Amino acid sequence: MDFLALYVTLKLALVTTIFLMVIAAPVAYALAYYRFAGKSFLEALIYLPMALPPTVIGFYLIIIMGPKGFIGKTWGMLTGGSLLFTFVGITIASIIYSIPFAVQPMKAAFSKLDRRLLESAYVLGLSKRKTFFRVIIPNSVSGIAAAAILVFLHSIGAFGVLLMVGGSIPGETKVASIAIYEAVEMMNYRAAGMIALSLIPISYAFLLLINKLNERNRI
Amino acid sequence: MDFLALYVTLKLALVTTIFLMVIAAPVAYALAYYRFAGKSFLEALIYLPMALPPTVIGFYLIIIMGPKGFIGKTWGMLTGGSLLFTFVGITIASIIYSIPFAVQPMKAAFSKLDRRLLESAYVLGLSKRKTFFRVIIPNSVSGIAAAAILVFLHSIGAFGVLLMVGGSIPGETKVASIAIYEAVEMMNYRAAGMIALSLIPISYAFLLLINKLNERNRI
Amino acid sequence: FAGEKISVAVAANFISAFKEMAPDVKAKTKIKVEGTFSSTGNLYSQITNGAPYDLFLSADEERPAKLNKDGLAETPFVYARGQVVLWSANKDFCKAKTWQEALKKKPVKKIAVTNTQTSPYGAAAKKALEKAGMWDALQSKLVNGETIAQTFQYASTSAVDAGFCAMSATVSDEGKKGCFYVVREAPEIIQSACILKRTTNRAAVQKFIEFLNSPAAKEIKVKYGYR
Amino acid sequence: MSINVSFKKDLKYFDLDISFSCAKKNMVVMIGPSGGGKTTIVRMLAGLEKPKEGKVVFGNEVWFDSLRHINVPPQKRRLGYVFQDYTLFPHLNLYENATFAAVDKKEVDELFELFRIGHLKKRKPDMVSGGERQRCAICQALARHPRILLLDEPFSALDAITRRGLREELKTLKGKMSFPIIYVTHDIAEALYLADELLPVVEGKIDDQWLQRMITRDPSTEVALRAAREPRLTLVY
Amino acid sequence: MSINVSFKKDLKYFDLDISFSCAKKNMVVMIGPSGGGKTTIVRMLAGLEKPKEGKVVFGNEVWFDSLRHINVPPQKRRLGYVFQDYTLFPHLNLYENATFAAVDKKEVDELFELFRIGHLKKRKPDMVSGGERQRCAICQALARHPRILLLDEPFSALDAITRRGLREELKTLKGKMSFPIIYVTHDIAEALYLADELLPVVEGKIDDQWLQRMITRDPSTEVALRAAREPRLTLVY
Ligand SMILES: Nc1ncnc2c1ncn2[C@@H]1O[C@H](COP(=O)(O)OP(=O)(O)OP(=O)(O)O)[C@@H](O)[C@H]1O
Ligand SMILES: Nc1ncnc2c1ncn2[C@@H]1O[C@H](COP(=O)(O)OP(=O)(O)OP(=O)(O)O)[C@@H](O)[C@H]1O
Ligand SMILES: [Mg+2]
Ligand SMILES: [Mg+2]
Repeated sequence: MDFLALYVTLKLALVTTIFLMVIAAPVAYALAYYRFAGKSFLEALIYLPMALPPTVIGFYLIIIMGPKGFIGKTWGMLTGGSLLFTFVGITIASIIYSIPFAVQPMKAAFSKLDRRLLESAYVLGLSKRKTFFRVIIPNSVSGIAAAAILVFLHSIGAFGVLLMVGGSIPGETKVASIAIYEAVEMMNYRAAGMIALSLIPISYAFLLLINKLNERNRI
Repeated sequence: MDFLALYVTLKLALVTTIFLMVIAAPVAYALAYYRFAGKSFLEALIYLPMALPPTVIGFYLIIIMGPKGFIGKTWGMLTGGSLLFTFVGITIASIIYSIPFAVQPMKAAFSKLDRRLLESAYVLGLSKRKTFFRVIIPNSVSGIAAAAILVFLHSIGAFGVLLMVGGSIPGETKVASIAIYEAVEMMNYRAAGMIALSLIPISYAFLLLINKLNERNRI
Repeated sequence: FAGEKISVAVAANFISAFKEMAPDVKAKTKIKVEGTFSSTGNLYSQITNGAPYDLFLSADEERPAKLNKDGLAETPFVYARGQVVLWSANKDFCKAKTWQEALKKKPVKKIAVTNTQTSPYGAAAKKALEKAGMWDALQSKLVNGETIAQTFQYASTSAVDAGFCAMSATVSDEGKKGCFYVVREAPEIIQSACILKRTTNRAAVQKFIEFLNSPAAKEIKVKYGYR
Repeated sequence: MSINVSFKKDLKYFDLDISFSCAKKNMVVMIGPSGGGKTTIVRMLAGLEKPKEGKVVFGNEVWFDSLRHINVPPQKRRLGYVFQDYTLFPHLNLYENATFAAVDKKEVDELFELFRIGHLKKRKPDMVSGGERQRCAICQALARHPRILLLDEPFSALDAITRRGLREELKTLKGKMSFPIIYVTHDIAEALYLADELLPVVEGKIDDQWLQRMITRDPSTEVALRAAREPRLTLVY
Repeated sequence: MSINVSFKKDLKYFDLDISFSCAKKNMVVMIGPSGGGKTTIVRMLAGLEKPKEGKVVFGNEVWFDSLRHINVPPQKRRLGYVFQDYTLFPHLNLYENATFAAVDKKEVDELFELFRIGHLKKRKPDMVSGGERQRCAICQALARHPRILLLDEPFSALDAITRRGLREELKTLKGKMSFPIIYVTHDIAEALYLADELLPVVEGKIDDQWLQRMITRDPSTEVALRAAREPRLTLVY
């Protein structure tokens, strides 16, 4: 059993989820409350990672994260290291890959909110930023929970993209889904089944946790 | 340019979205409103397709949809045909693969609904079933739109699963993402890029459509 | 025989060659040859679950042999031999005399190899590196591509400095932009094929196999880097 | 049909314990301090909340009986209920709201004229004033031909004149209908004008003294008593 | 600080056109038929809705001026506003709601006692009665030390006794505070008791005749006038 791969998987999924919650919230807010030129276009762009096959995303990510690509070059200048084939690299890839799952449910929750709550907050003197943190976020818990569940699970299942950007390096970028893939390719179906099975309790535990948090905040 | 593959992709994504909306709504309703033994477990099971790598899902789907598998056998008895490598087969695979994306946002929307609306409907004599169609559904439009967007785009990007269950039979099971895969395998990156690019307007058009519908029903 | 059709499961690395052969076969024998392309492992599981293919062109020897042993396929035969090369997008890389020397140069930081357990190309590359006594020393520089096409992608996008690719990659448009060494120390990759017993059109399949062994087919194979 | 009610329920700061009955064509008006349990009583009558103990009998139908474990769901009680916060369906316009469970759509047109919101039919609830919403909620409840009507402060958001007008309409309506009406209000004049029976609810119990104090303390109540042209006041407890 | 207001806005069935002013320590009470535009006026004052034309000057601050394109956002106006439907934040309990924007938390404790909801601090808004919610909303508005107070039917869900009590408290409070209060009510007695100036709003305009008719038509109003111990009524128009 490839425990190292399971550990990397879990770490990746958690880090991705936490980062994406922070990144996606303001984006979802802008999409839910503002009208601006090119908004639908921006939205389509954000959702694009879903519609493209992982191989395509992976291919473009290799290019931009590679030593000649924009992100890769910047990273190289800052740290002197390479981004591809590292844990940081697959984390960035996984974040980009899962953006739509974070943004879409949050946007739905935000835009469903009772306008009067916002008006009340404004009258009480709260700036838009404070209203966001003190009113919108706590009243959108179920949408945020939905986003967290989708992102976490999707990061666990992510495979094609990570395979390309990560290079399957044990302990660093070799996640469980890659281990499963390799087992299948080697016709070792029992091993594949075992790793797949071990993902179930992980996913299940996370799901229970989120549901508990969600219920406590249910309004 | 492989127009046939684009056509199959679009058809698959639409059929999947429509079927999944119908299947997922009652499931999301049960998850949002009822408490029953094993509920978290059922929920985890429903979300499982996200957490597993597509190859694993594809592998198990081949087994159960094959001539010796449960679904495959039943289908064979009913129609005399085989399910694998047919459009119906990849549709079933795509539905199973996208279930979580349909259920999760709908559940979030349903459970966010003002309880007083339901009480009002009950007092007005509406059965639970009628309340579902006449009150819950129309007041959860944005959540349903979120689900439709996620499912549609995810079906377009689906790849690993379809490759395994569908083979790549032109006009039947060869979708755009598989065409991209083949182009990449042949190291023909330009062709791959072209097909990927052509997916953007399709996704964009669908997104605009859903946003329009959503806005018209915005409450 | 007008309007006859056979279905062939083709390992992903052979797509280009296969696609060029199909129209020739059609012209000569009126048989329509339809290909389904995927990884060898994937095709294998499809076949064991009753996929309706007539012929399987594998990327290795192992899986056709296994199908034969399990009674699903006839005796396998070799239809192509591949060769490992060391390819780089950077033409300066090939200025050294041998591939071993090129790899030892300073600026080389990352080298792509295909998964040595799942891919015969990876296994062959490993053998060559072992023969050269470099396998252990290079461990920290190695990056695993999952398929031979992906290894080439790493190299062609300069994500790695060089990669152990298939000869067939060097003849593609992308491949011509770089340079390569033929890695003679790596054993030939033997790709074998087998007729699946479920076929209902054995005569047509036989005709296609005859073509596969003909000089015309040989020419195409060479063009795409096979022997 | 008349209704017989007896309820017990433990609330956090007091225990509710109340029983009363209302004959057909009659109106029981509940009045009492804020937080005294009026809304809770009405919700239990509607079947939206479950009493700890008690019994509700409507005609010869048993709606609730804690001993026999009977609890008819709200759908089957066929009652009209105007919520204190007059919930309308936000996705429907006022007319669609009122016809939502209507027996006869033509009646809704008449009701809308009666309640002076005919010109607002096409508006969504969030585009009209509080009083207009409230009147629509009453039309919605009446249009479904209820067998009993529960009104929880239905005119709280209305000005005195409109309120007086609608109060008259309600009285006329009551004459035409033949069902019991349970009415919650804070307006003592209104209570005295409309009530066949007055039910002062204080901390979950019927409290006659509270009502007496209320009447003697507030001089305008005396006038209200005079003003109510048919002062047929019966106190029940 | 005093406030000077003049507004024009096109509503669907009539055009709103109104101007009035309110000195510091004074209370302007708006009264009028349902749907007449009272809530709309208050919302425009709060900066939640934009008038078509007009001007709002508070002290020497210009809050709104259609000609000079000035429109100070609600956040900067520092006013206390109790909404007609008394919106509280559903994720917070009553105490957290009231201290949400409070200057001094200790004051909130006092306010809760004054408004008799001290025992409900820990409850979420959906676990208390309508009147209790309403009182909490008033505490919330007062606790932030507003420079002007807008109350849109703040006591509509309260019984007469509680209402009379709070009315007195409000009057005492008014004596202590030194800001203008704009008050919307449907209760003519309350209006007469509290108002320094009465503003009858009918179909978007000030309508004196409506008020006269109202007073002569309703006999209880006369008594209410008597009952209001300090009848300092000034009609403004
Ligand atoms: N959902 C609830 N859960 C628990 N307690 C509640 C709930 N709703 C109200 N209460 C409490 O029960 C008591 C009675 O409330 P109820 O709403 O019945 O009063 P009411 O007489 O209708 O008051 P009002 O005139 O203010 O509307 C109050 O003490 C209130 O705080
Ligand atoms: N959001 C809105 N959009 C358009 N029109 C509205 C909106 N809200 C209210 N109206 C209309 O504007 C007019 C004035 O409404 P407003 O809410 O100001 O009345 P009000 O005097 O407060 O009535 P009430 O006493 O019933 O609360 C009414 O005709 C109403 O239908
Ligand atoms: Mg109440
Ligand atoms: Mg109003």
